[in-house]
Amino acid sequence: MKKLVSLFLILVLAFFLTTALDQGLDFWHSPSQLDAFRMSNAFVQNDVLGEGGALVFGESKNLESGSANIVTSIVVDYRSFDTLGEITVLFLSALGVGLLMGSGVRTTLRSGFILKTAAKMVAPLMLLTGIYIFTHGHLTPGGGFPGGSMMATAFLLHYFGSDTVKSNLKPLKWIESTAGALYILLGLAGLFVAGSFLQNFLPTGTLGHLVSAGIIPLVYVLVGLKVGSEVSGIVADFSKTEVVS
Amino acid sequence: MMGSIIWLIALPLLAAFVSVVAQTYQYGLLVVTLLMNLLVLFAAPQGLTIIGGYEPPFGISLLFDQYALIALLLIQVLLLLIIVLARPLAKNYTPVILVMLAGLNGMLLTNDLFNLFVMIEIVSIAAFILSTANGKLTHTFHYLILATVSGVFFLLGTVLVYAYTGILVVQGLMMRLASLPVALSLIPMMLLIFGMAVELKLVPVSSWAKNIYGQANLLTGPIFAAVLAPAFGFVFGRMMNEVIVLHSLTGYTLLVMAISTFVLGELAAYRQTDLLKTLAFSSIGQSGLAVMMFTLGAPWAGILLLINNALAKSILYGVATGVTAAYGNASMGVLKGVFYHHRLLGVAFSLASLSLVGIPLFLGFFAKVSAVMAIFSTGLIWVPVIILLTAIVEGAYVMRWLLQLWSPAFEGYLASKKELPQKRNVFSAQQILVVGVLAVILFTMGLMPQRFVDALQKTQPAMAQYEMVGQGEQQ
Amino acid sequence: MMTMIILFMIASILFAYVLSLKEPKWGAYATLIVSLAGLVGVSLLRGSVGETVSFYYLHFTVTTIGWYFSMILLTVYFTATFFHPFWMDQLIYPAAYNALFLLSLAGTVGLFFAQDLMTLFICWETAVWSSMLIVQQGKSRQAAWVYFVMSAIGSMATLFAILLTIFMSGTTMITDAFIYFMGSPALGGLVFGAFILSGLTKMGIFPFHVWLPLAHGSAPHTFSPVLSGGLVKMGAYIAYLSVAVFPAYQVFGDQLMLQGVPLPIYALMLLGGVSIVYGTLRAIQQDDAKRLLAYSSVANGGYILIGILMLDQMAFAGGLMHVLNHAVASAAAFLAMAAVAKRTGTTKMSELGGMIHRMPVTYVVYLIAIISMAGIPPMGGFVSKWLIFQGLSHRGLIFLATAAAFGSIGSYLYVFRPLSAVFLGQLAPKYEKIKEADPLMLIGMLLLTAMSLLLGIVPNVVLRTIAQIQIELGIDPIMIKGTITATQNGSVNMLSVFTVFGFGFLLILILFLVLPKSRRVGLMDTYTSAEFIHTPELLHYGHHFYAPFERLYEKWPSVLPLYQRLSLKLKEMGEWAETFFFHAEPNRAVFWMVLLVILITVGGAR
Amino acid sequence: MIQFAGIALILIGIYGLMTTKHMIKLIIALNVMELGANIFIISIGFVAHGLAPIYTADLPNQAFSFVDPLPQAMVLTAIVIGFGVSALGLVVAQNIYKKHGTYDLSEIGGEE
Repeated sequence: MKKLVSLFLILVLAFFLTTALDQGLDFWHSPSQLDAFRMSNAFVQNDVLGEGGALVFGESKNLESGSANIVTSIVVDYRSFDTLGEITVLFLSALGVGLLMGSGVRTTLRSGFILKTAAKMVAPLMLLTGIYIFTHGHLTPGGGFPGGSMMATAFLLHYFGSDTVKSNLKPLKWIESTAGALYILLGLAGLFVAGSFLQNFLPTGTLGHLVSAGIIPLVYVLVGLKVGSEVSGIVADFSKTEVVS
Repeated sequence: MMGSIIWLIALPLLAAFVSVVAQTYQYGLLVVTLLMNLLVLFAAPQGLTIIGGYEPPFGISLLFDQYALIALLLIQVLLLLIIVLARPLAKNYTPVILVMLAGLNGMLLTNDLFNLFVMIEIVSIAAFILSTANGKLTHTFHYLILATVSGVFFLLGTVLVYAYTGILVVQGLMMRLASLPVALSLIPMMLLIFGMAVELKLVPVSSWAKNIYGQANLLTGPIFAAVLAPAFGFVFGRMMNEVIVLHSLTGYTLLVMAISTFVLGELAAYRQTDLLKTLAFSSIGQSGLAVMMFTLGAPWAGILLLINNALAKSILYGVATGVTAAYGNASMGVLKGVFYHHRLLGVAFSLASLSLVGIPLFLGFFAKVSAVMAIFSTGLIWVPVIILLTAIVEGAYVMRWLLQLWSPAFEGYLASKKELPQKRNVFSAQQILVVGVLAVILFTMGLMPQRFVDALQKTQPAMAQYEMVGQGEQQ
Repeated sequence: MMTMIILFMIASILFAYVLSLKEPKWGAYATLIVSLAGLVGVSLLRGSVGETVSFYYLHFTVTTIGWYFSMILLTVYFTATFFHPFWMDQLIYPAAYNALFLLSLAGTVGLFFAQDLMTLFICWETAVWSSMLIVQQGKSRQAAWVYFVMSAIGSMATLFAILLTIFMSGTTMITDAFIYFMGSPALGGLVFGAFILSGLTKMGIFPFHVWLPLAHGSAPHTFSPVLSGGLVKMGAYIAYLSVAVFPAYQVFGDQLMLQGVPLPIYALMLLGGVSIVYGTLRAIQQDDAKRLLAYSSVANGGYILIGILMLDQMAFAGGLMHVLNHAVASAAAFLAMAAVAKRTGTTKMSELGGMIHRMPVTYVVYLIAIISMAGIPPMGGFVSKWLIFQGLSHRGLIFLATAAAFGSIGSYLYVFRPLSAVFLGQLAPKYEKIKEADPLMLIGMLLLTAMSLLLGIVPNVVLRTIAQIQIELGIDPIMIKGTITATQNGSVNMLSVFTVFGFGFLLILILFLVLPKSRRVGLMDTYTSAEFIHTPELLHYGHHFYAPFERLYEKWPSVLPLYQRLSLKLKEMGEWAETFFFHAEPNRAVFWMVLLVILITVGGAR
Repeated sequence: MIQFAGIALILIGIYGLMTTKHMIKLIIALNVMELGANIFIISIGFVAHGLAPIYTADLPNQAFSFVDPLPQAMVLTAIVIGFGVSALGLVVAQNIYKKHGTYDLSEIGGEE
């Protein structure tokens, strides 16, 4: 009965919600161009401050954000404050998991031969890929979050695959803490050097080069490290007690 | 530089990240951070602070005006006093409280809708974690599910606002939204309202508050009722002033939700026999009243109500949870006559209850009067009738508790025949001092409404013009 | 002068509190001195009518009526303080009692001198909550709670009226603000009804009387006189404001007129009449002397309300004078009961008897008080009731006059009961050893007795002030000339009445002294055919005093159950709300949210 | 068109939230709802024949039409927040399970 009522309500909602939203978003005809009134236009053109001219990959220099990946330039430069909030959420949830799992007993999962061997071989590669992804976050798809998660996976593979590495997660905490603090300090450096918090105060170089985009790569490295250590911490905390299901 | 308002967010976050590894100094770090924040609040100039070097429509900025100042001041002071009050408990949750502080400050300062969403989520998650301190995880889970659902609603609303207007900046967003056709702005506005409804404890979705507030301890009770509740109230006030365009449909729905929250919350509080539960429902009701004020375009009355409620509830919850912890139970039978042993706490509790009910000579009275006066100017004469009728119910249950808590004597007998609970140790001298300071603050504010009113009235120019229910349709 | 009084009050409240913390008795004496000082200070204000003073956000002004009322209140408070030193050991929180006592005093005095509506309400509520916290220190928490809730019903209605008035008229000054409603009868009717409600609840007008017996009956014995003689009179002041300052007769000018009284006011008067009848009938039934006196306060509140609402030459003067007469008489009666309770520990009439042998002065105090209360010449109560009656019959308000007459006669029944049950008859053995009340208490009581007598002999002292109030209001003043009080129907010279009664009394006294004395028989001096008497009280003739009437009350309707049912209903609604909206289950909350979302989307698609 | 997928997922999630009492399923429903929201957000920035907003050697300047990058940035944040909440929710559920031995909220009843 409850399910039927719910289903009915959902169907009603589906009908009316789609109709209501369809009026403004036009589900059937996507626009062929970015709407002119959206502020993203300025982001795409790297022209928020109104100084830039034409933008050419590999040639334009000293753009305001200087990242070839526009999503990255939004995430780490234009709206870097959101990202700070985002890693704070992650930090918080790692804290919460740690607090709630604090009383648990850490159990070592018994790992088989395949896991052990594969972990030894694959984990370094994954780690490397992760690092690659977040260092190239301003040029290619990806960035700190996927890179960090990848690192975390590598760490976990290593963690599960080896009997010798035991429960010492202290370094993770240190990395997490230091990376977070450095992010804020970087932001504060922007405040002192360039006048506003989290401002990109380093020269942004040439669009498309690895060493470009000012603090963006630095921030992404920090984010990557932080996310990596936090996600590892969360999953490691989860494995503290045996989950019976 | 040093006086930039950004420190209010950067400092707690930095402290939080550091505190994870410096566990011995955690608590000191928290206190120092709060003190520094207070300094920053007084040093920072008012105005727009940009982040990342990009001007408002594009970058994120912080809006620090009189309104934000009041909210921030209230929250820093209360949080400082609460962590001193609940020191042993606060020690375990220091990083969480620090992050929550950053989130609260960010939530009240931010001038960007999406950033607001992020900050709300930070505060919500911190609140989930803090609520586990009650030791009742099913309630935390309940809260978590509801808050997250509403978070998703808020996110969708934000995104739709972006889709329709192309910007996310809070200040002045209302102008853009009001120029949209009703059919377009209705859904995002509805989503934004429901996105805040859970944290505001509005009626159909306030069920979580019953247990989270009703089984609180010395740390969570005051923090939820006196820090988180007013913070979300203030954010809602900002949203009502700058973002949300009310159509008659959303407006009346919101109004009905707010009124029913107030009425049903107080009615449910009336029947409780558990002190903490009573206070929980009272918090729900009061939140409804504040929301009603913001909805009816009387932010000024809403602010007063929020401040009064925050101060009163910090004392009420501080004393109630302390006494409950000491005597083992919050029921009327156990706590009868308990203030016979704890007179100072009793006096503070009485002051707070009288102010909460809105009895003259206390701050709550001026809050109630300004609320009713504000509603008169909207022309809805029946709303004050509801408010005042409900105020009778509210006064009735608060007074019942007050009388029971003070009087150890048997019913029908004079004082000489009394049954006293055995005296237990509730608070240390330092904690009593904190409660006393809170009571003095509340009392002084009530004594000098004039000056207080003058200070608050400066908030008026900074706020946009009042928007009435149904305003959105006039365009 | 006023500023000094206000500052003095605030300082003395703190002083009394601190002093009582040190030693409750000193604090009690402090309240005595402070209230005396307040009495003297306010009496000096008589000459400075029109003087205004602003104290922070409170604004006060001296008016004749305010002066009159606050003198009454201060007298009652002052005489009650004579009892304080002896009761400190019976209180849980003596320091709080003393401080709150003075705070409620300050609140009431402030109320009468309030110049603007906000000050009025603030002082009102201050007096209410401080007195509520005092009542709590008596026998019953429930009583204090009922007192607060009933007061809250009235105050919230009044607050609504006050705020609406301020909002509509744009001014807070009482005299200016109410004039606004001359032009808008509909709104004026609403404001009038809401404003006077607090007066009705405070005076204990039917159906708001439920708190009186409870609160009066279980308040600390020293505070019951203040409640009945003092705080209840605040309601009279509100009634005065809402009919004399609020242009009620003009606002209701186009309503149906009944003998020159507009229907809404007439309805209120009828409520007053019901209160007289109801209060009288219920008072007859009571066993507890304090509850009995409380019901008599209900009845007398009816007289006062009717008198004030008439707003004419005679009944209005009578109503205002009855405020004073009843305050003095009722305070004296309650104080006498307190003195008895101090010695015996009870106020139940069935447990007492024969107190005249041990406490003769208290007996005289009580006797004079009830004579005044019942309106028998030559005491003050007679003059005021007579004036009210004159006014009613002159207007031709026959129902109300009947009710008033009924109340007068009924009051003989109820005031006589405590007299005979408590003071007359045989003394119970356990009270053989008790002594007369302490001299300090006697001073307080005798002051009131003297006032009652004086008011009866020379009522014109007071009526002169009332005449001035009437002149200020622009109505014909009561006619007074020397010792003659005149109305359109006739005149009375209370001095000659007193002389006649005095001669009569002397005659009876002589007869009493000359004629042979009757033999005194002890209570236990009786034949019980070998039965041992366990409960001597049963032998006292005060036991089951009105047994024949008791049957009449068996099916008597009571109002209290209605309120209890209302409270229960509220709790049921709370429970209902809790199950529906506050049920701890995520699914349900999400369901509600979805329902509302559907509501809005469907409404928007329309 | 892709909006439909988002809305459908949101509604499926809500349906789950309205019907199930199993804590893990509730979290899954929440995740489905969040996923739907994320898809919906991405769809806001959709441009017909639009490309990923990254300048590369093949796409050297802004002549090409990119999709809106801002929703993508927002989704990034939303995903991480969703992850954080889910982790917390799961750990809470697990702790409840440890205490009560069941994941079903109706079996636990009102924990007073």
